Amino acid sequence: MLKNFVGWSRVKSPWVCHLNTGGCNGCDIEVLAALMPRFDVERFGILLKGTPRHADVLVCTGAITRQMKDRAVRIYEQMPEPKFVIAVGSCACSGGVFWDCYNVLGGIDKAIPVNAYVPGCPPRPDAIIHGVVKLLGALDPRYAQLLEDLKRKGEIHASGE
Amino acid sequence: MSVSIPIGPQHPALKEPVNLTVTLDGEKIVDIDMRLGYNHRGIEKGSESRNYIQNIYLTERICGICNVAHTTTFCQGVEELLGLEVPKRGLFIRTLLCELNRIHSHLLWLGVAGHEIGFDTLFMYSWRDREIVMDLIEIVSGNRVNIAINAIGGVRRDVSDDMRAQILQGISQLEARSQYYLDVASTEVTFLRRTEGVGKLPKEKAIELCAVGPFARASGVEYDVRKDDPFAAYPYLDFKVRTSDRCDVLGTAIVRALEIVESCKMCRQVIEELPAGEIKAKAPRKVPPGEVVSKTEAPRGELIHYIRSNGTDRPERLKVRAPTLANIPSVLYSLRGGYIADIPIVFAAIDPCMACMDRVILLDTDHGKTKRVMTWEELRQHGMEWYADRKG
Amino acid sequence: MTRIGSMFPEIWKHLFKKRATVLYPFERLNVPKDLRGKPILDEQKCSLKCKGACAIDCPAKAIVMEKVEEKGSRPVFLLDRCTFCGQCSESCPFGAIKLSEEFELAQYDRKSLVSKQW
Amino acid sequence: MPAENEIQDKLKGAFGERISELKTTRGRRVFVRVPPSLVKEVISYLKQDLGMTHITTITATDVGEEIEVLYHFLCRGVTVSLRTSVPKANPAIDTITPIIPGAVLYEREIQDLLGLKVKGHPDPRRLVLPEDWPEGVYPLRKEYKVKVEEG
Repeated sequence: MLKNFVGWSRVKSPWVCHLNTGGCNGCDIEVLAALMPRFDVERFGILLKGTPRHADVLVCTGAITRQMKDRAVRIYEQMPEPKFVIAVGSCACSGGVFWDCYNVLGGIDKAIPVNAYVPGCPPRPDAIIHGVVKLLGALDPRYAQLLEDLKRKGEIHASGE
Repeated sequence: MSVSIPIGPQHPALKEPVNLTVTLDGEKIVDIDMRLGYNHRGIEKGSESRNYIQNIYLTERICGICNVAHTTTFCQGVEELLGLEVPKRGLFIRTLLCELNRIHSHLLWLGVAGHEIGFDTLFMYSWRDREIVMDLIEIVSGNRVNIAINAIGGVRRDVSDDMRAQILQGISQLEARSQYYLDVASTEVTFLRRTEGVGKLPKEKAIELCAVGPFARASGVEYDVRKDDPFAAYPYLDFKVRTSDRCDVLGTAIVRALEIVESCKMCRQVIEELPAGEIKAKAPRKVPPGEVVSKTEAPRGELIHYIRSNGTDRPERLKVRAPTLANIPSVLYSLRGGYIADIPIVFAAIDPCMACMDRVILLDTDHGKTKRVMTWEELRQHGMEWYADRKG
Repeated sequence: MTRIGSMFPEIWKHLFKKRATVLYPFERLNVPKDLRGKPILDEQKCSLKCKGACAIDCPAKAIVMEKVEEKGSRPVFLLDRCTFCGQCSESCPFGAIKLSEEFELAQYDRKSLVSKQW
Repeated sequence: MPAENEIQDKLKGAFGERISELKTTRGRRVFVRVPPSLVKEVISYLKQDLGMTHITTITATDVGEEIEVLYHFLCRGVTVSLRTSVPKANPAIDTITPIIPGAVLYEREIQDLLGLKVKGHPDPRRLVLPEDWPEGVYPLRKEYKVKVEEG
């Protein structure tokens, strides 16, 4: 019984830690804008935490630079176990425009395993929220159900497939 | 006994990776050492393997907040190399977006400054009002943050009439809000107590260390590229360069709030005097050999692009010096002697944009005492040994 | 002159104002007309002859040209690299690429971010 | 363009034929070429007589067998670009930090990215390249080729 309670609480209030691994901070201000009154992800119980030790989800922005690689791995190791990583922005997904720069290694998945990719340069705050809800959908069928019927109603035309 | 504390690349107050190693004597900061390079992506080398059209989008992504300043500088430089005459309407639209970007960047700074001294009400309210200018930017350019509107020879999108009405309506709302924030920034006790007399930078020190932008204007240095070296449509606009002689963080807050009001007026002038006509001149792909120094005023200060072309469609050399890089020696000067609690707000005073600045180190006037800074591995090693013999 | 709580009247006024939050998945934010979203390829207009004018100009190398039974090659968009800048729609001589208003493209893995529309 | 001509005449008057390629490409821009030995003297002259206080940046470019260094100054609203070139065999220039303290960062950068030894620099540590970057490899040199593994 305690197990699914803990699982439930983890899905209902995923605490987020933001990590910029060398990007142009366009996506950082969009992640912050998602926390602001207009989009307000706190409705999903998402809080921005300063330290990775309190976070369930690591929101990564920016392409991995050579200098930042082992720091990112270090921060990833500091997170408690059921941890997820969302790569926000084209740079985080694949290195984006800096694909051939000498100090850039590529997307976040070059350093740490990534669970969800949110393309966009920068993705709109509601695209980031869509990514978070989609990630929660992988954990909790009700969120997946929520996305399904919203798409059927044509609210979200998230094709992408 | 001085203790050296590393403030790591990942820190709640700093949205971007920078590593500050602070040498403390009790609460007072004795010395500060900044190690950057976390954001160094090697853009200048990357720009040599791209043609001019692709370089517009590469320079735009140097910094997410002041990106229209980078593309304006780059396109202006290439147009000068080509000897291309940009139609007046294109210049006016380019200036409109520069000013809208300045409003959005200063409102963003006001919120982050409030957040860093714990004044979250200001953070929430100023960012909610920032959404007004974000919607205006999105209507005109199609993307909230990365305004890809500059092209070589002019502007890619036109401003239609209903956009002009929406912009005027949004600007009047913004003007009222910025007047309100100016009043809050200058009278609210919670804001004053944390920013008055903090991070002192006297005028001659600012001139000697070549500070630029609102941070220098807060110490009375009257230098604004829009006035001294007008570009785009700034010769046709009348505006005042706002300075204050408070020489501290509160000065930067007031200068930035005044600049928002000034930018709103400028946007109104641009919209009313928008000339008809073409928005873009045809530009060849190959650029004749030559070199150019192109300067503009980014929200954080003077931004310079040095472009050298060799006749092919790829630049020979692109040198970018972002405003934050010029402000670092002065912010490190003003940090010394302060308290550790003031580091985030004094550091935020120059509105640091690490993404712009991806190359910097401090002016380390080390008065002869050897302080040893431990790297991560040594620190971890030291920690393990220390615990081992404590348990042992 | 300094006053304490100069933001309280503002907060008090906002108690009775309409809330500023848009409840995103349930309410939709109005998307402006020409938002730069996912690139859409119009097959009739794409003439397969131009040997990738869009791929050459793409700043992020996000367009891969794929052979179409040796009649020529057509672009495939790699959405994880794409920066949605719209340069491909401008440099395509036949106007075959248009940016749609679709921006919710989150996926679990990068393979399903390859958008091959033919 | 009174300011540019005035600056040009003053420089011509003070240094005569030791400086060359004195030209104005457009309003508020002056380019001048100076031999490396004369750099400090011209800069202090600019500072005392022409009221130059602000250095915008230092650009270094690899032009085949020489590295060209451009100092961009700002005096009376005019951007004066001082050009010197240093042989690639032993690229070394002396620092101008005593004259302009704000230039220390830009010298560190050209030292790091192009391997231009700056003599007498107060703090010659590595600037922006990561710690595990091999010694002696300078990315902005023409012979440095970026190897891209398909990601």
